[in-house]
Parts: sequence; structure tokens; C-alpha cells
Amino acid sequence: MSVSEMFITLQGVLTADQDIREEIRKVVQTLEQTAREILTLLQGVHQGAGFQDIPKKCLKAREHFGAVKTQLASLKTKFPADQYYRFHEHWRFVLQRLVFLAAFVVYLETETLVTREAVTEILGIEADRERGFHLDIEDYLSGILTLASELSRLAVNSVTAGDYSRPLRISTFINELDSGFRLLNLKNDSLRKRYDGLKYDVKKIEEVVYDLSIRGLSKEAASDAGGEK
Amino acid sequence: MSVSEMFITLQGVLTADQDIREEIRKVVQTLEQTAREILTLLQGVHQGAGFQDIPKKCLKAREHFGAVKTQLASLKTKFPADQYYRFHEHWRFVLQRLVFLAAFVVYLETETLVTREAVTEILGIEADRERGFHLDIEDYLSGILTLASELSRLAVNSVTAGDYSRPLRISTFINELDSGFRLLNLKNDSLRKRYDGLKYDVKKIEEVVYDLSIRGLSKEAASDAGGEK
Amino acid sequence: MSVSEMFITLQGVLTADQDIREEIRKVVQTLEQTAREILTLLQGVHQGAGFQDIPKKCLKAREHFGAVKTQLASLKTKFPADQYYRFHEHWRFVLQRLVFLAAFVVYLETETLVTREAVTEILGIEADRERGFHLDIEDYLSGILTLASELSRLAVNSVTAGDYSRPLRISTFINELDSGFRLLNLKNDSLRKRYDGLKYDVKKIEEVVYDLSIRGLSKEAASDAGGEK
Amino acid sequence: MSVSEMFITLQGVLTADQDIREEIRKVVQTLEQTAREILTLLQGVHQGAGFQDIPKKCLKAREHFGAVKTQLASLKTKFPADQYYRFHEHWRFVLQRLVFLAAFVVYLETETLVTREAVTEILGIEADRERGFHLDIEDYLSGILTLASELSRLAVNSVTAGDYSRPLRISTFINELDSGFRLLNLKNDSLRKRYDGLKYDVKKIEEVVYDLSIRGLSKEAASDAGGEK
Amino acid sequence: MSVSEMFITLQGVLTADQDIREEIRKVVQTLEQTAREILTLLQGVHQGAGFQDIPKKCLKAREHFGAVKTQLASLKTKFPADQYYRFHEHWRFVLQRLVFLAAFVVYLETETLVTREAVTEILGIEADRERGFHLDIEDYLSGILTLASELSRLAVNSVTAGDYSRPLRISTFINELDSGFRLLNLKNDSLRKRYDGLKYDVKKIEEVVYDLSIRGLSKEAASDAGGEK
Amino acid sequence: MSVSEMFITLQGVLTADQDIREEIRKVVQTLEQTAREILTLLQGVHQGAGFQDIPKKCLKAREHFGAVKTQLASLKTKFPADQYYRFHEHWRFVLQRLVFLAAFVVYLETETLVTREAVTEILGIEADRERGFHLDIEDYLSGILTLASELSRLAVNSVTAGDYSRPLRISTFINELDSGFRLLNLKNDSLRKRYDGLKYDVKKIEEVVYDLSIRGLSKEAASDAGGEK
Amino acid sequence: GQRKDEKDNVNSSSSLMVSFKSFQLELDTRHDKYERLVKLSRDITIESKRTIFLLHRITSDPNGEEILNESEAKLEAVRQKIKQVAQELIGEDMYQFHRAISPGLQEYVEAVSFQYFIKTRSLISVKEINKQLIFTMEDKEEETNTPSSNPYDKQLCTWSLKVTPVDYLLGVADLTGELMRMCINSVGNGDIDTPFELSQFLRQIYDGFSYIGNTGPYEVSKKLYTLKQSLAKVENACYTLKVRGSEIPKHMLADVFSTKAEMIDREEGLS
Amino acid sequence: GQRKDEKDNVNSSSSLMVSFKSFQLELDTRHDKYERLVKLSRDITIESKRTIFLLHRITSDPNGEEILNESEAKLEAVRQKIKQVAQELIGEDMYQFHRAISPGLQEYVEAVSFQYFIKTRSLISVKEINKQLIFTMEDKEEETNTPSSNPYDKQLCTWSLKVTPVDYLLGVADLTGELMRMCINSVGNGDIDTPFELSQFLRQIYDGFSYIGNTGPYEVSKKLYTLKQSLAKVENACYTLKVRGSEIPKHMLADVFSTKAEMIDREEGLS
Ligand SMILES: [Mn+2]
Ligand SMILES: [Mn+2]
Repeated sequence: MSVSEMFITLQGVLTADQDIREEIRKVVQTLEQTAREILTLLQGVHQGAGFQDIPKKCLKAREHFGAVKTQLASLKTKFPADQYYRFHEHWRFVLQRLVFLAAFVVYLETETLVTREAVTEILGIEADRERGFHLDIEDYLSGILTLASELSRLAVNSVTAGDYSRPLRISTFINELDSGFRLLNLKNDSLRKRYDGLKYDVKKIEEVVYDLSIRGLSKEAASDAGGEK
Repeated sequence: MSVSEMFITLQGVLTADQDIREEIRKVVQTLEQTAREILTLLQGVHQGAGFQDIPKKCLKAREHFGAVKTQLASLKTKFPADQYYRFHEHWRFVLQRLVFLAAFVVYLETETLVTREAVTEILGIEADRERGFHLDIEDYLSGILTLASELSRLAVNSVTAGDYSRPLRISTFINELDSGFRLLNLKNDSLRKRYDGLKYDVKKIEEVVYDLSIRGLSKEAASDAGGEK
Repeated sequence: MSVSEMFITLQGVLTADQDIREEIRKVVQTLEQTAREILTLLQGVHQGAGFQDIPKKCLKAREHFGAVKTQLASLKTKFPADQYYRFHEHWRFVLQRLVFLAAFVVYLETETLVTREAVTEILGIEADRERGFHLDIEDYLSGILTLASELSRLAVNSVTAGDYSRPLRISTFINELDSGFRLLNLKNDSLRKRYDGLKYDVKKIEEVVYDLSIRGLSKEAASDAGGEK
Repeated sequence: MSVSEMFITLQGVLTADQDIREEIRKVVQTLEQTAREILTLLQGVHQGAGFQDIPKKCLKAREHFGAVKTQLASLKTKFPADQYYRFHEHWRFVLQRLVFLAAFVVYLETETLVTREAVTEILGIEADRERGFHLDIEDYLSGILTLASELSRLAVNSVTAGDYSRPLRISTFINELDSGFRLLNLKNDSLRKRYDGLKYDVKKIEEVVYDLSIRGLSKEAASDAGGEK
Repeated sequence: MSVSEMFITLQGVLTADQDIREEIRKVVQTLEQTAREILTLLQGVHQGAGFQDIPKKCLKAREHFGAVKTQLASLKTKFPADQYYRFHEHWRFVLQRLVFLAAFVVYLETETLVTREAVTEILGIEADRERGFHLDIEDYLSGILTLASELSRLAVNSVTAGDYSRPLRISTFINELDSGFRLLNLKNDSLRKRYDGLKYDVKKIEEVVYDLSIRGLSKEAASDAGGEK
Repeated sequence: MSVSEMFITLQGVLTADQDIREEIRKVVQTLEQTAREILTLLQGVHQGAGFQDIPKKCLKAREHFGAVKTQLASLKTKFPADQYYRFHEHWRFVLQRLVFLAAFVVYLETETLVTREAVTEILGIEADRERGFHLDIEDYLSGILTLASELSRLAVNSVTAGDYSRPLRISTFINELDSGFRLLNLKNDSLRKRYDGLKYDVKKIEEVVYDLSIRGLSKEAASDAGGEK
Repeated sequence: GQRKDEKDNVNSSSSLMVSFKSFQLELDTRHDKYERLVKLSRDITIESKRTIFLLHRITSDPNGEEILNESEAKLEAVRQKIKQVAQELIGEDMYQFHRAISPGLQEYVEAVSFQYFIKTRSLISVKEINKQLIFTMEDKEEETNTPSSNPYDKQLCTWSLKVTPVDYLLGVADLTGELMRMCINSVGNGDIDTPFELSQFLRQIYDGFSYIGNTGPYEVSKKLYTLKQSLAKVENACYTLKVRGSEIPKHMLADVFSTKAEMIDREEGLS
Repeated sequence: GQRKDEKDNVNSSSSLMVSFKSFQLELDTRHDKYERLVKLSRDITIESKRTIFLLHRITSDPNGEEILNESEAKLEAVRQKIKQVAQELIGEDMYQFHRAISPGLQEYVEAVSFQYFIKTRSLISVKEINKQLIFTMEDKEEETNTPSSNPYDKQLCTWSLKVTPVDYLLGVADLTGELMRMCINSVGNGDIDTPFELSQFLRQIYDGFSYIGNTGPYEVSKKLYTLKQSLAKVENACYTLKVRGSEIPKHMLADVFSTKAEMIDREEGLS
């Protein structure tokens, strides 16, 4: 085989690779668009009026996740299953964002932490690497950390909206999350850095609870909550 | 499953990953050591006296590649086969270097360009991604570009050592390589950058050939070569 | 001695150095693990229920410091005693964290500032540089500043837990600490920066005390405290 | 001991440390001044006229090294012997520079590589860490790499000054140095980076030798050299 | 004049410059020390017991300003009078701090804003650039901003100490200051950033005043104040 | 219009913009491909055998420029005519390359410098900004500088191929070009950097001419050239 | 050296030299224009910034109307500068000089949208901004100054400059910083309505920016973080207002404030 | 909100407000001056750069004298700008505005020292540069324009601006880049003396800079690397000249060149 024949073959391989990346990029763009729409939808909960609508907003978000599923299903057809990590960078960011959004919806619905398995179900992907397009553990954790910071904002805005019991519940949840993360021995730089931000969220919520407590509003909240639940 | 149980499970996954990376790093270190030994061996060809010994040096290098094979065989046992690209960065650099060394040996032996298949054989790895631990095409090309730069140096030192025909042959070879690369549509940043360096190697060798030619030494070389071969 | 003999000797020295660093890294990792465990233990005091258990938590923490001692004892065997500052960066971070944890335990037990000597005793290292593996003064101060920030958080959470006297005591303590630091003429950049954070802790606690005071809760606290102590 | 007494004691320690650093900085400044003077002196060899004066320049440089010895002797009195690495950063740069200058003088005098022992003798410091103020191996290597780059410049300017034999000798020397460095397994980032520069020096000198060789000037040089030596 | 003579002259100029800076740094250090002492002294007013002693503390601080005057008098002898801004950075920070301290003393004494002229008198420097070592307007303003933030803290601590009238007076004062600052067009520099902080001080004090008024404590305060003054 | 409607409109504008860019990128890719083919074709002139075929190679290149015209015609339909500079960066690089290739063809055909007007004709675009898709002057100049560097290479290879007259003609041509460029006041941008390279091309050709003249080959060349033309 | 002379034969009137002389002229003209635009842009920036400072005085100043008028005059002066920019760009592709003028235009967007918010409590659109940047040739002097060179003089007596959507977005992103400052100011001044209005408005802008997300250019995405911080500051301010307001029944508030105002008045009388 | 009004009692004629109004004036005056100086500095930079480009034409142009005169005129124009700067700085501490004018002054040093080298083959001193920056009030018009405001008008009829040693050093460091370009140009033009002269000169400057080393400010040390590279390029050029000159006995060189010149002439005749 002459040198130029060799290079023609090589170019074939390179072209195939570039085509794959191009395809992936396109799907990722639609995913980002959907993710942005879900985000805009859920950000409505911070508005004073938004607090009543939470269940409706969650339902709508669930519908959007249907589109996400389809798009992710399409994504996984774009490349050989065993090359997940070759193209990982392309979808990493949007996947973390989707984890956050799914976790936010689940929290709003049930006030619990979505498990990795549950997220993958919502997204229509695999929980297990061996079984196909899956969710990398660091991407899952990264999405969860975004949730923590969103909840600290929610705690603040709940109070503004006159809901004094929610911050107490968020505080308990975040504390549990913080303990969970402390069990991890994080090496990864970017995840580690994001985790360092968690302690500010914890502190912020503690201060909200403090403000309620010193004004006797947490008791009021507790009795309310007692009635509600 | 409680949050803390969930995180204990997650930590298990993270630990396993870190252990793999540690194992990989160790093997890569021994590979680097072997690569350095082969390099030292082959560097000898630039020395005046080294030109006679080329065949002997090549034989010795071939022996070292035996060790490389064993080490690469060990490397591929360290991680699941379908996660090649997850850990790619760890061995990428040393693999490019080994490609260069193999290509250099083959060039010194036969004055031809080693094919991707031939390199993988020398290194004891797969030519085909589907079949296991393989050689990424960009790593192959990167190694070849290192060869080009080494050959431009060899052309210079050949003249110093009084061998006027080798630069002419190197010139032909590099020109072919350059044409080959021009067939490629390179997107990849680092490879593209390295390829831009190739034109300096081409120019350098053209200048050596010019120097020989204007002094009538290339004719001398041609007749020598005629006699030699 | 030929150049190559010289370099072989030099390589021996370099290798020895790298081996030491590897050994140190391993011990430091176990130290970090233990530190994380102590931290998790002590974090419990911020929780509502945790306030009763403080003495028990401190006892448990003290047990963990036994493990720390052993690990630090192992660390000091890994390198020549007079090269402490050569490898300082490796353990600097974890040592500062251990100082904080020891200081936190001591504060919880006795509401006093742990002295440098007392910390070294808890950690099983030397107070005096001349006598061996010691505690650098800047690392000690750095750990103390972490304590200040933890205590400002504790003041907030004490109020939430209905303990109105603790914030007053913390306020006095932090003020003393602040005066102490003001005696120092800090040059060191990172320490200086961290010290600048102290004034936020002071302010935070002053605001807590203010909140108690304006609501007449501090009087209540004072009479409580009178009864308690 | 009250908190404020504690901090007064601590301030004492900090002040002592700052005073030491101040003292060290002063001595290092004078060392830098002397180093700059030696440098200016030796840079004269690149001037066309400077080639005859090399022995005289070396003698003068040797005198300056007397001053260096005194200054280094003073430096080591400024801090406790076992805290070399605590203050290492202060003199690291100038020491590397002095190694280079000493190595340059020795090369100009005898065309050999100064050993680590010989450098320490010229500088009046210890070869052996255990015995006191010594020369860190990485600083020694760093200085030697500077020498290589200076010699490649010298090779160029030798030709300009009409000395065709010196480049050949420099070439041999640099090649030996390069082989030496290839024996090292460099981890250290900054040293590794500087070492990567060595290959440009090697190439540059090979090209000079090539230029001489193709014009038959290296033969001329050889016969000259034969007569000279 | 030869090139090398020119550079020797330039080097002389640079050395002279550095000597000046060294001298300045030394004086600035003593200034910083004195400033720290005044600060420690005045910090006492935040403590509960400190409120009675304010006049005494002010007198003591005034004594310290005598030392400041002497040190500043020494400072201005260290460099040519018309090159104030050449070395400005060296004393900028400490001068801002001294402005703050002087402004704090004056406020504590008379509850008025110290004028630029009055500050310069306290510090023994000029009000007018043309007349010598003066106070840059931005440094004056910066010091005043520090005062604002200190007063917001004082308002909080006054309440804790049971003084309910002081916050009202501080509120009036800070509001006027705020109106003054709004007249200025600041660049995007450090002064602008510090000025942004003023808004938060104003807000904090507003909150304190609010807290007092809803509890009817401000009425109490007003009648007290009536009696006190 | 509500804020969210406004942002939806803006998003529409941004999307439209990106669609345009995507379209442009696609056409630019085909242009790059064609340019690479022309380059490969013309690179043949550097090879020994290539010198006879120059006219044929030029004809072939001219054919390729037909494709270029079509592609550029397509490019200009992709965006509003008066927003050339909005998307300039996308085609800047390939346009410079095409200018070079056109200039190279013209040089090989007539040994003259292609004018800006002539290039635009070859490329089927406008010479004048007001009239539509045009050639920016800096892109024209940049392409011409690439020609200069290619010609210095051609001079070297001409000698190797035994053509001693071409370097002399190239020398005259490049000298005139150099004089032209000296008239320009360039900013410190990429054009300036590329222009700095011209000096080295001029120098290289000067060296070739020198080599020829000291060997009397330039006389030979002159008489040859006389016969040839 | 003797070789120098040989080079002199580069004929300075050759066609190559003639075209390069024209290139010289073309490049210098372009660079000069660029430079003039940079200077105009700096002027626009400074005056816009000063307008913003002026507008911040409204929250503490009783003469709001007066300040608005003054700001209008200032913005009109800025528009006169933009008119000069537009004049320079007549017949040009404005994107060729966009880098020179973009900073100034962004700052103008910030100032004009801040004023608009204060007046209308809503967001000015890019259309409305651009409507104000259509200029007509009123000044007769200018017209007579350049009668021949400018082909647009007679045919079109108006010309305009369009702020690009991206410049608009970047200006609005910076606006949010000013809104945050205004919010904190309001709280400090005891104005309890404005902060809630501002938080509502800022949230809308924030939602808008997150809807755009990273589809815009990098500079836009880069501002998201600061925007988020500004929003957090405003939300925290509202939170504080709410929390402290919780300690007293709503209907008492007015009372409290009037009492407090009284207090302060008395206080001031004393001092 | 009802609380707003209460704040209005901040008396806008209180002594505090009066002084802050004066602060406003003082700060605005200072910033305006700074801005004017930045603009002047940009002008100085551009014109100095163009002077340098002009001077580079000397190596290929036969009319060296003419170019030198032209450059002199250009530099004089730059000095007129510097005069404006100096005027702005009368009675000021120039270091207060140094950051605004430093870039322009450095570029001027580069231009003027380049011209000086071409004329005298030596390095201009900072003293000599500053000598040319002493200005006298010749233009009567200007004087009458500002008769009252400037107290320096009558007492002192000269004023000056001093380039600082550091600005001088930074300008000279950049000069070496131009000298390197000139060297390569010379080689390309067959001038074999200039490169050796330049390498000698550059080496002296390099030695000077390494003598100063890191005792100067950071900006100076930062230039050392580029300076070293420029020197290496010049040394390599000289090396090449020497090496290729080695193939022919010295006395033949003139011969060779005249032959070659002849060749080229003939060549040109043919084409
Ligand atoms: Mn702004
Ligand atoms: Mn320059």
C-alpha cells in the first residue's frame, strides 16, 4: 500500500469520526434547548405566585422529560456503545444539567433525593455502564450539587412568599446531603470544587432557619406543617 | 435506601475508579522507562560513528519492544475493555512516543513508512478498535509527525557524517509524508498544530538537499548510492 | 567520573526523593480519611438533637485522635527529620484541618482556646521545631481561624436549638481571639487573607447577640446560664 | 496563659521568622548583584574580540567567586541549618544562576562538565545535605541546562569570530550532556520543561556543525585543532 | 557616553529608587503598627463595658496620633516632594486606615464627619497637594467608607449594650454620608467597590432602627437622648 | 411587549445568527477542501520533475478556480450583503489561502504580482466593498506574503532541480514586493507578524543568489534564461 | 556596503509601487477612522456612566423629576456623540468597526435602559433604543462643511446607528447590577415597595437570560454568573424585609414608620 | 413608599453636602484630565509607530536623507502632542497621571532612539531625549487663549516633560526589536556591514539589560526574554553571513557582487 493510499484510508476514519461528532453536537443542541425550557419552567417556583403551582409545574416538566428521553434515545444511536467516554465531553454538561432538573422535580414532588437509578429512568438511560448509555457517577453528583444551591435559593424565596415551613424541611434535606457527600473521598478537581460550594448552601439555609426560629416563626411553621401533612 | 447508604455505595464506585487509575499510572511509568531506553539507543544514529551500526541498533531496539509488548499486555488488563477512552489520557503520551520509536526503527531498517497495522503488531496491541486495546488514529499520526522531525535532524547529521545520499532519500520520503498529510482534513487542535510543524521539516530537508546540490555533492551522492545499493 | 556515571548517581538521588514523596502521600491519604471521620462526628453538634450529646461526641473524637497520632508517628518516619520543610506542602493542608478539629473538640469541652502545645500533644507531635516533627506556627493559626468560622455557625445553630446563652459565650471567645490576632503582624499572604475572614465571623456573632438582645432573649440566657453553670 | 499572652508569644515567633527572611533577602540581593557582574563579564566572550581573552575573563570571574563564597558563607549564618528548605525559595533562583556561571567558567577553562562537588567547592558550600548549606540537585541540574543554552549561542558566535573548531567540541560536549539527562526520570515540572529546551540546543549546534562540514570548514577546523592542542 | 556607562547610570537610578522604597516601607511598617494599636484601642467601644469609656479611649487615641504625626513627618523626608504619586501605593493603604481611625475618633467625640482638612491636621500632613505631603481625595473617601461600616457595627452593638439612642443618631449620620457619596462619579475601581458596600451599611442600620421602632424602643431612646445630651 | 416575549425575540435573532454561521461554515469547508486540492497540485512544482509541467499545472489549477467561484458565489448568498464584516472571521483564513493560490498561479504563469482586482476576478468576487462580497485589503496582503514565502522555497528547489535562472528572477520580484510592503503602516496584528516573516524570505533568496554568483552559476543562468525565453 | 546601490533599481513608479501607495492610503484611512471611533466610544462610556450615577441619586433625592430631566439632557448629549459615530459609519459596514464602538454602545444601553426602568418600571426594547438613534441633518453648518465628499447628503437626510442584539444583551446584563444597587439603596432608604418590584423585574431578566443560556456568544454567557449574584442579593433583601416585617402585624406598619420618622426628626432637632 | 419622604431632610446645603459637591468637581476634573491624557497618549503611540515604519524604508530607499527629514518632521509633530501633555501636567505631579501617558512615551522613546541610531549608530541617552521635551510658549494664539487660568504663563515661559528612566528602558527594549528587523532587512538587501554593526550594538544593549537584571521593575525584566531572542536572530544572521562568506576568499567578494549586480540588470532587461 502506497503512502497516499494509506492516508486516504486514514482520512476515511477521521471523516467518520468527525461525522459522529457533528451528529452528536446536533442532538446535544436540542437537548440543551429542552433543558433550558424545563429550567425556565421550574424557575417559576421562585416567584411569589409560583408556590401554589408547584404540582402543575412538575407535571409540565415531566412532559418535557418525555422529549428528553426521545432526544437521549436518539443520542445513543449516534456512536458505538463502547465509545461512550470518547465522546463524553460533548454531552457531559447537558447531562449534569438534566440530572439537576430531574432531581429538582423529584424534590418538589416528594421532597426526597432522587437516586441515580431514578434519574436514569426519568432520562430513559441506563443505570449500569455495562448495559449501554449510562449516567457517569460524577455527572450525577454534580447535578445533585446544583440542586443544593437551588434549594438554598428556594428556602429564601419561600420565606418571602410567606411559607415558613419549607425552609425547615429544606434544611433537614441539605444536612443529609452534606453528610452524604462527606462520606465521599473526592479526587476529581472540578467536583471537589463544586462540593466546597455546598457548605455555603448549608450555612445559608441554617441562617434562614435561624431567622425564622428567633422570631418564633418556625414554631408557627411547625404547627402549620403539622396541619398540612 | 437512605441517603447515607446511597453515598456509601457511590463511594465504592469512586474508590474502584481511583484504584484503576493508580494501577494504570504504575504500568505507564514502566512503559515510559522502556521508551526512554529505546530512545537513548536510537539517538546513537545521529553520532558520526553511529551510522555504521544502524542495523545493530535496530535489532537491539526490537528486543526492547518485547518488553513494551509485555507492559502493554499488562496495561490492558487494568481496566474494562470498553472504557479505553475513559482512561485514554493516561497512556496517550507514551503511546505516541512508542509509535514514533517503532516508526523510526522501521524507517532505519527499510526506509518505508510503518503502517498502523505494523505498529500495532510491534506493540502487541490491536489495529482494530472493536478487537480490544487499540491504537487511536490520532496517536498514530502524532507519532509519525515526530518521526518527520527526527528525520530532518538525521538529514543534517548524515551530511556531517559524510553520507550525502541519505538526505536525498529522506527528502523523497518526507515529501510523500507531506502529501499524505495534505489528504487529511484535520480538525483536532493539537494534531493540527503538530502538523503545521511538518512544513518546517520539509523546508529544512529541502535546504540540505539544496546545499548538496549547489556544491555538486548530490551527484556524487547519486553515483555512490548507485554503487551501494 | 564520566558524564554518564555522574548522571546515574544523580538519578539515584532523584529516585530516592520520589520514593519518599510517594510514601508521604500514602500516609497523608489515611490522615485525610481519619480527619474526615472526625469532622463528620463533630458536625453533629450543629443539629438540633446534637446539643445534648456534645460530651459524648468529644469523647469519640478523642478516640479518633489516637488513630491520628499513630498515623502522624508513621509520617515522621518517612523522611529525614531535618527535611521537614522540604516536604511540608504534602501534609500542610491536612495538618491545618487536624488543628481545627482538635481546637474544636477542646472548645466544646472547655470553651477555651487550645494552645499550640496542647494541640501538639493531642496530635502526638512536637511543639518545638528542634525536637522533631512539629507544628508550624502558621498552620496552627490557620486551624484556629477555621475554628472561628465554625463557631460563628455554631452560634447561629445554638439559637435555632433554643440555646440562647451559648452565642453570648462564643461572642466573648471570638472577641478575645480577634484581639489576639490583631497583635500579630501577619505578612504571609494566605494566612492574612484567611484572617480577613475573621472579621465577618465576629460581625455575624455580634448580630446574633444583637438579635437575642433586642428580643430580650439574652437576659433569659444570662439567667439560664447562671443556673446552668 | 491568657489568649492575649499566647498571641504575644506567637507574634514573637512570627517576628523572628520575618527577621530571618529580611536578612536572607539582603544577602541574596548582594549575591544577585555579584552574579550579574560575573554574567556581564562572561558575556564578553560572545564579542568577536572576546575570544582571545577567555583565560583572562575566567581569572577575573574566579576572583568574583571569592566574593560569592563570602556572601554564601554569610547567608548560611542567617537561619538554623535544618531549615534550609523552609527558606529555599529565597535563594533558589540565584543559586541556579551561580551554578550556571561556575559551570560556564569551568567549561571555558577545561571544556568539561563541572561536577556537583566541584561547583559546591567553587561556591564554598557543601556537596552533602547532611553537612550543611548544600546545593539541591535540581538547582544543580537547572544551572547545567542554562549552560547548554549558553554554549549553543557560543557555537554560533565562535563561527562568526572565525573559530571553526570550537563548535565541533561544543557539539560533542552537548551530546554527552543530552545522553546524561536522558538517564534521568524527571518528575519535577519546571526542570522537565527546561530540559525540553535542551533538544533545541542540541539541534542548533548540529546545524552549526553541518554548516561547517558541508563547506569543508570542519576539516580545516580539525587540522587547526590538531595543531593547537 | 558609552552604552555600558549609560546602563550603569540607569542602574544607579534604579537602585536609588529601590533604596527610597525600602526606606518608605520601613516607616510604613511602623505606621501600620501604630494604626493597629489605635484600632485595638477603639475596638473596645464595641464591647458592652466599652461604651462608658468612649471619651477616655478617644483621648488615648489622640495621644497615639502624636506618634502618627512624627512617623508621617519622617515619611515625607524619604522621597522628593514632587513625586508623591510615584510612591503612593506604598502608603496608600495605611493612610486610608489612619483616615478611618481619625474619622472614628472624631465621630465618637462629636458625632460629626471629620473634614478632609481636619484629618490632615490630625495626621500632620497637608490638605493641599501643592503644599507637600497631602491626603489624596480618594484615600480620604475610602477611609470615610470604612467609618460607615464600623458605625453600622457600632449601631448593632449599641443595642446589645442597651443604648437605643445611638443607632438613631448613627442612622441620620450615615444617611447624610450616603447622600454625599451619591454625588460622586466614581470609576470602576476599588473606591467604587467600597462605595457599593456603603449601601449595605445603610441597609443594616435601617434594619436596626426598624427593630427599635416596632418595639417602641426608639421612643424610649429619644427621651433618654434628650436627657443625656 | 413583556420581558419574556422580548427575550424570546432575541433568542430568535441569536438562533438565526447561528444558523447563518452554520451555513457559512459548511461552504467554507468545501472551499477549504478545494483549496487543499489546488495546493497539492501546485506543490508539485517543488519536486524535481515538476518544473517542466508548470504550465500544465497552472491550467489545471485554473479549472479548480472554477469550483472556487461557484463556492464563493454560494457563500455570498448565505448572509445579508451589508454584514460582510460580521462574519468575516469565518472565511478570512480560507480567503487568504485562495489569494495565495491565485497569486501563485499567476506568478508561475507570468512572473508578475497579481493585482487585487485580478484576484477578485479569479475568485469571482468584487474588488470594491460597496459592490458586494469583496476581498479585504489585509486578506489580499496576507495572501501575497504567503506567496513570498513559497517563492523563497521555490528558489531553493529550483537550484536543486538545476534551474539557476529562476532564483534571480524571484529575487528581483521579492525585492520589489518588499519595497511595496515597506510603504505600509501596519498595526501590531497578525499581518504585521506575517510581514516580519517577509524579511526572512528576502534574506533566504539573497543567500541563494549569492551562492549562485560566487560559483559563477548566475552567469550560466543568465545566458540560459536568455535562450529559454 | 557596496551592494546597497543595486537595490535602488526598485522603481518607485512601478505599477506595484503605485498600488502599494494606494494600499498605504487605504490602510491609514481605515486605522485613523478606527482610532477616532475608539475615542468617541470612550466618551460615550464615560458620559453614560455619569448618567447612571446621576440616576442613582433619585432614590435619595426629593427632586426626582429634575434628575430625570437632567439625565435626559445627558443622554441627549451622549446621542450627539453616537451621531458622530453614525456619521463616521455612513457608507461603511459597521461591523468592520464594531470592536471600536461596542463598549460605548453597551454602556449607553445600560444608561438608557436604567432611565427607562425608572420612568416606566419596564424593560426598554432594542427597537425603542434604536428609534432614538436615527439622526437627521438639522445642523446646516455641518452640511455646508462637507458638501461634496459625502454622497448621502442630498439623497438621505437621515442616517442611523443600530445597536446590535448582542450589545443590547450585554448592556442589559450590566443594567441588572445597577438595579441591584438601586434595590439595596431603596431598602436603606426605608422604601419597602421598590425592592419587591425590582426582584420581580430582575427575576424576569434572569429567566430571560437563562432561556437564552449558552446559545448566545460567550460574552453573554459569561455575564450569567454576575447576574445570578445580583438576583441573589435582591432576593435576600426582599427576604430580610419580609422576615423583619413578620414581627409586627401588617396594619401597624404605617404607624410604626410615622413614629420612627417623628423620632428621627426630634433626634435631629436635638443634635 | 411612605418612608421615602422622611429621607428628604438630608439638607442639600449642609456643610457635608457642600464638601461632597466640591469632591465631585475635583474627581470629575481629575478623571477628565486623565481621559484627555489617554487620548493624547494614543495619538503619540500611533504617530511614533508610523515614524518607525517610515524609518525602516531607509534600508531599501536611495533617498535616505529625505526619509530622515520626513521622520524628523513626524517626530516634531509627536513632540507637539507631548507638548500638549506637558501643558496638561503643568503644576501637577506627573506620576499621578503616569499610567495614562506611559504607553505613548515609551513608543516615542522607541521612535526617537531608532532615528538617532540610524543617524549616529549610537544610543540616545534619556537626557538627550528629555532635552527635546522642553517647550517654550511661542505660539501667541495659545497664550491668548488661556491667559488667566494658567499661573505659569507669565512667570515661566518654558515647561517640560521628563521621560522616566523606566519608560526610557522599556522604549529601548522595544527598540531592539526594530533593530533586529533592520538587521534582517539589511542582510536581505545585501548589506553586509550593517548586520555586524547591529549585532555589536544589540549585544551592548543586551549586556546592559542583563547588568540591570531584575533590579528594575517587573515590566523591564519581562522584556529580557524578547530582547534575548532578538539578539539571537541578529547573531544568527551574522553567523550566516560569515559562513557563506567563508566559501570565497575575501578579496574576491567585490568582484562577485559586481558580477551579480550585472546579472540582475541583464535579467531585468530581458523580462
Ligand atoms: Mn454598570
Ligand atoms: Mn516596536
